[in-house]
Amino acid sequence: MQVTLKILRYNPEKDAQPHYERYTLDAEPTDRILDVLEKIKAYEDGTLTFRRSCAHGVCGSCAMRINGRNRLACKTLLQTLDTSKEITVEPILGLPRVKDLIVDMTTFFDNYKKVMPYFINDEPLPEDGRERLQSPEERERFDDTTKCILCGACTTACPTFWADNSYVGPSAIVNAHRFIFDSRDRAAAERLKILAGESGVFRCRTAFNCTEACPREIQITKAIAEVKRAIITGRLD
Amino acid sequence: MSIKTHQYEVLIIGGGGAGLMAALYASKKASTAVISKLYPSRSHTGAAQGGISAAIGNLEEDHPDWHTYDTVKGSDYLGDQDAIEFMCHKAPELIYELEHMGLPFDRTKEGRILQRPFGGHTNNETGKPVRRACHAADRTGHMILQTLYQQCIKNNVNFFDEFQVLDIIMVNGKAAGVVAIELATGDLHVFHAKAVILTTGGWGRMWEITSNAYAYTGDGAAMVLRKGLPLQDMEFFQFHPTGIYKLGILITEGVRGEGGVLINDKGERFMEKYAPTVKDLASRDVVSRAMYIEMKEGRGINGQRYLYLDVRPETVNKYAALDGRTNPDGSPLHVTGEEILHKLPDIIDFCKTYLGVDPIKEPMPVQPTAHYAMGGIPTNVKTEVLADEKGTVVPGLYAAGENACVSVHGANRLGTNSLLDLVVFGKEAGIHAAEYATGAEFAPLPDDAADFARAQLDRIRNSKGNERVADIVSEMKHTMMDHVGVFRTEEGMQEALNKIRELKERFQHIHIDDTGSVFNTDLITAWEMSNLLDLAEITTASALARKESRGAHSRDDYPKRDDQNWLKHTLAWKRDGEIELRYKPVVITKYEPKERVY
Amino acid sequence: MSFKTASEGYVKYQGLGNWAFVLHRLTGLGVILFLIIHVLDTAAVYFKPDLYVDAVSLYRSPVFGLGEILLVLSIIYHGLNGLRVIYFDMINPDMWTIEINRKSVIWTWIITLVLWLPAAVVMGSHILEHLGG
Amino acid sequence: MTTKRVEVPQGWEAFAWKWMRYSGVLIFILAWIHVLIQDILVGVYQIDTSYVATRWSGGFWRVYDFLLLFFAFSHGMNGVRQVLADYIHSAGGRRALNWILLILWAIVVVVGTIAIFAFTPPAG
Ligand SMILES: Cc1cc2nc3c(=O)[nH]c(=O)nc-3n(C[C@H](O)[C@H](O)[C@H](O)COP(=O)(O)OP(=O)(O)OC[C@H]3O[C@@H](n4cnc5c(N)ncnc54)[C@H](O)[C@@H]3O)c2cc1C
Ligand code: HEM
Ligand code: SF4
Ligand code: F3S
Ligand code: FES
Repeated sequence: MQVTLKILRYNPEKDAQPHYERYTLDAEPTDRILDVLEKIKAYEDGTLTFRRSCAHGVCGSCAMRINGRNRLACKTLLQTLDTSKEITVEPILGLPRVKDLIVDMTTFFDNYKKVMPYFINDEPLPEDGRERLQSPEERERFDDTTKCILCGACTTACPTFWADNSYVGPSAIVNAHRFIFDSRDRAAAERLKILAGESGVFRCRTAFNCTEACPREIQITKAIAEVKRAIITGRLD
Repeated sequence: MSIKTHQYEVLIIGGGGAGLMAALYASKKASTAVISKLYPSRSHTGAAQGGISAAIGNLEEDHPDWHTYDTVKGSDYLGDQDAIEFMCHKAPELIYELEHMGLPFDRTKEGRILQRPFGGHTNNETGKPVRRACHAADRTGHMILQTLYQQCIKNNVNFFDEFQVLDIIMVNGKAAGVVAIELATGDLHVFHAKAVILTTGGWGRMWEITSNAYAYTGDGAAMVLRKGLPLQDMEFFQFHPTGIYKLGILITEGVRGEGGVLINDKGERFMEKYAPTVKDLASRDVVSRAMYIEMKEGRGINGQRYLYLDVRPETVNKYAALDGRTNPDGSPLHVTGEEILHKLPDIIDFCKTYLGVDPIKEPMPVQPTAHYAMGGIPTNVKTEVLADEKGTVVPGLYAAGENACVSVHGANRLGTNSLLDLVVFGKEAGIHAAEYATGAEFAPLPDDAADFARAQLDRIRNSKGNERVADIVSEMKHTMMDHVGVFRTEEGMQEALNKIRELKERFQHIHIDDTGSVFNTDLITAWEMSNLLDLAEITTASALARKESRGAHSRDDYPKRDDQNWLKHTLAWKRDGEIELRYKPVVITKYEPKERVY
Repeated sequence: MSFKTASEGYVKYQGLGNWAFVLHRLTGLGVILFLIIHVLDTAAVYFKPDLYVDAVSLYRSPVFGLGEILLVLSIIYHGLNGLRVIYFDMINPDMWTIEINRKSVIWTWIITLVLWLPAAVVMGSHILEHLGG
Repeated sequence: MTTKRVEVPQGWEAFAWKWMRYSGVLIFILAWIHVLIQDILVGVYQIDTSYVATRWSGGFWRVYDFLLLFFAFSHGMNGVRQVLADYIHSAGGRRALNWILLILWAIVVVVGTIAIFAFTPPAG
């Protein structure tokens, strides 16, 4: 079968403005968008530039806008799209363009670092040197938000973030959630204080683009709502 | 192209599990930077699914000594027993350390770390599978990678993300730094250091069907080879039994750990024939070979080159009853679709996404997939890189993780032992490199430090032939798959070696489209492919020379293990265009080699 | 990043939630703009009665009549969507699933239209009655 | 599972968030009734000074209109603040914005309130 990809190209060393280029080639319905991009790069135009590594949706490299929504190129099969029409492929929105489908992720990671995304518990370890105990229910409480691969699809789908990069964004909140609701962690109050601030959870307008974009199917808007609630009520259940 | 310089006492190349673990420890003592071609969280450690082993015995009796024996046996007696014993005895401590860093392991009712059975891990008294793999659902590697990255952020480790290292700087036989290209700008950077730790991961992209990431191009091993240093046991590359048909995406052994079974076209659970005691949980080389035989004898599904992996609850329960499998409390094992979904969410998601198959309702089509490099940069237990068969240390150069060969995996790695290898030896590397660096001086850098790296890139950039890199690569992958895969023969490997050499020659006449500086992935990919070609040549030459079958190296023409002649490690050099092979003995402490039955 | 980036997303990004949000924002802004004018003109009843009479006659022009119909649409939609968001966000976060979000957005639009159409008919007929004097 | 509790200082944003929601529910009732009567049932063509005079002849509608004015306006102005904060990023710009909106808010509320309570139907 034949597909046509309409790709937003931009080479800072040559182009003043981004522009679309079209590529038509043979493909299988089970091919991923990533396979098609690889084929274009290998056989049609080696200058096409994008990030990828794992090719099966676990490394978070290949988030891009496919037909107007953020997805992972390696998790989007042609058969799930309407291939009778052109397929539009654009870089994720809201971060500075670097080249073609690559954007500068610095702000994204800086925002992530703002929410103390690491385990904190300075209390003495169990005397036998073994694990801290945690019941399966307590473990389950934050399971969903441990799945994040930092792909950025959510944050760059968020209308608040498009307008204002200082909003920490859904991804950072997901990663804060993962620790706030971990029964072993002791720094929930500090994280909540950061998230109650000017760049925190209350910038979320519940647009829900984040949840729809998440390739790991994390219930992001729900997690954000839980964080809001924890701030309002001070309860961590 | 401008050159920028930086100075750190310890440099860590690679931000995967091994690199980050090293960074956590090195940065406690010495100024440290991690240089990684990917954002650390994108490293391939994040793809590891099933678990990390340690004999902590949370569900049943287990001992580090059993773990040691299983690993030795799994390695087909090629693993160095001192290193294996060290790793298996360190394992519990490292698991607890990860837990204390916040790693969200799954839990038992008592709140302890939950464990599952995995291939080759047994109760040494009964020979039955033992629950030794600690896990976080089926994303254990992801959780390890995230946890270590988080701790590095907490400890303010310096990162150079999306900097690709192209060359190691050696001064008077000592490591003195590296040269890297900043992908975003194309600038070359010279990093001056006292100690360099290589943790760049594997090279499974050499084969057509692989579970490995695009980034798995063996950069570290290839750089070491180019410095005139040897690589060890390169002929041993693991094919994992269960990759998704055609795509190679891994279906963790944890599926079989949870009771899944392999089925042929006749609906038989064929592993009973090949490994009567542990059946589907035999070690990987054994299962992959069994699958190849089934397929060769026409019992692939519909005669095709794949088999079924069946984890539907009815199948699991049927065979669990036949095998007399029990829960930890002794009651018969009985699972529901929901429990399977809960334990293997990602696997189920992969199957639905890529195959349109729901594993709870249908069996999954699988075939062996290139997975893990047992060989690599030779090191001792302190992770110091070795320059020869006598064990001479290269001062200041360390290696850990998949790109290193300690050797704890010998001829075949047991599932879950790699993640363990990463954290155990990553930590050792961090400690020893920092210790070395605090006692050493910065060697003065030569003026031409960056020249070799620059020349490599210029050669590719200015090459004006008409060969396409993609064509060469695809021929390499097919050749390696056909002739240096699960089964090997003299003629096949000879043909492969000739082919690889031809491809290397053709590689001199490539051309690339992108001549720019910013994020020139065209250029970088070509450089990476030259690494794969170098390693493919070494792999094939090492394999061709080894005239026996052992672990993952399985020859039709020499079907038996030959301890008399081949109980030894291969070391391969590339000198003046010629491959030189030498051998060194295996360290044997407690366990005398014997025949391997599962 | 900027208003420019944001507006590209508001318009082009494919997602029901996205459009529910954009409409909520536009309607909220529309209503507040009207409200400022409305408070000031009504206050004129007290401060400057002549002005109030002028204002009212201005409102009676058909253009303002249509504007008023849109105003009612805005208040209905903004109010309903606001209640939806309040319920999900404050009271029952479990409702934030893809499925429920999609359905609830569509229902919000349907109910908005169902409530607005009769109102528009009534208001439209008022305009027609008074056309031409 | 025991419920853990933490003390979180309730910042201004948390307050504003709650305010938007509580006031939203209140205005939902007040504004819809208002709109139903004024714009749909009565219609602008019936509305003139004398209509206002009858409406404000008793205390009930005066209080009603005051509440609507106060809540809707506070809700809306905070909404505008939130919207503009998305596009104005400098600390100074945001401070200026807040002041301007606060003053505008005060003027409109004061003017409106005076009108509602001080209005006496014109003689005759
Ligand atoms: C699908 C899959 C499932 C697996 N499941 C399991 C399991 O269940 N249990 C188990 O024990 N093992 C498992 N393994 C094996 C194990 O995950 C890997 O062997 C291990 O993660 C390798 O870790 P590493 O730290 O050596 O390398 P990686 O985590 O891959 O890190 C390599 C790093 O090096 C960097 N790098 C590479 N080249 C360069 C360069 N030139 N310059 C700069 N940086 C560079 C990369 O950016 C990356 O950060 C699995 C492997 C795969 C592929
Ligand atoms: C009818 C009942 C109303 C309800 C239930 C309601 C509800 C809400 C809610 C919940 C929000 C917050 C959205 C968020 O933070 O995600 C909001 C925002 C807003 N409201 Fe209302 N509101 C109502 C009436 C009004 C009125 C009468 C006005 C105008 C005066 C108004 C103007 C605004 C504005 C400007 C915003 C900001 C929009 C944005 O951030 O994009 N609302 N409303
Ligand atoms: S929450 Fe989901 S979309 Fe967002 S960064 Fe994590 S994995 Fe990606
Ligand atoms: S898209 Fe943005 S507005 Fe909230 S619900 Fe998601 S963070
Ligand atoms: S390539 Fe790893 S997520 Fe797509």
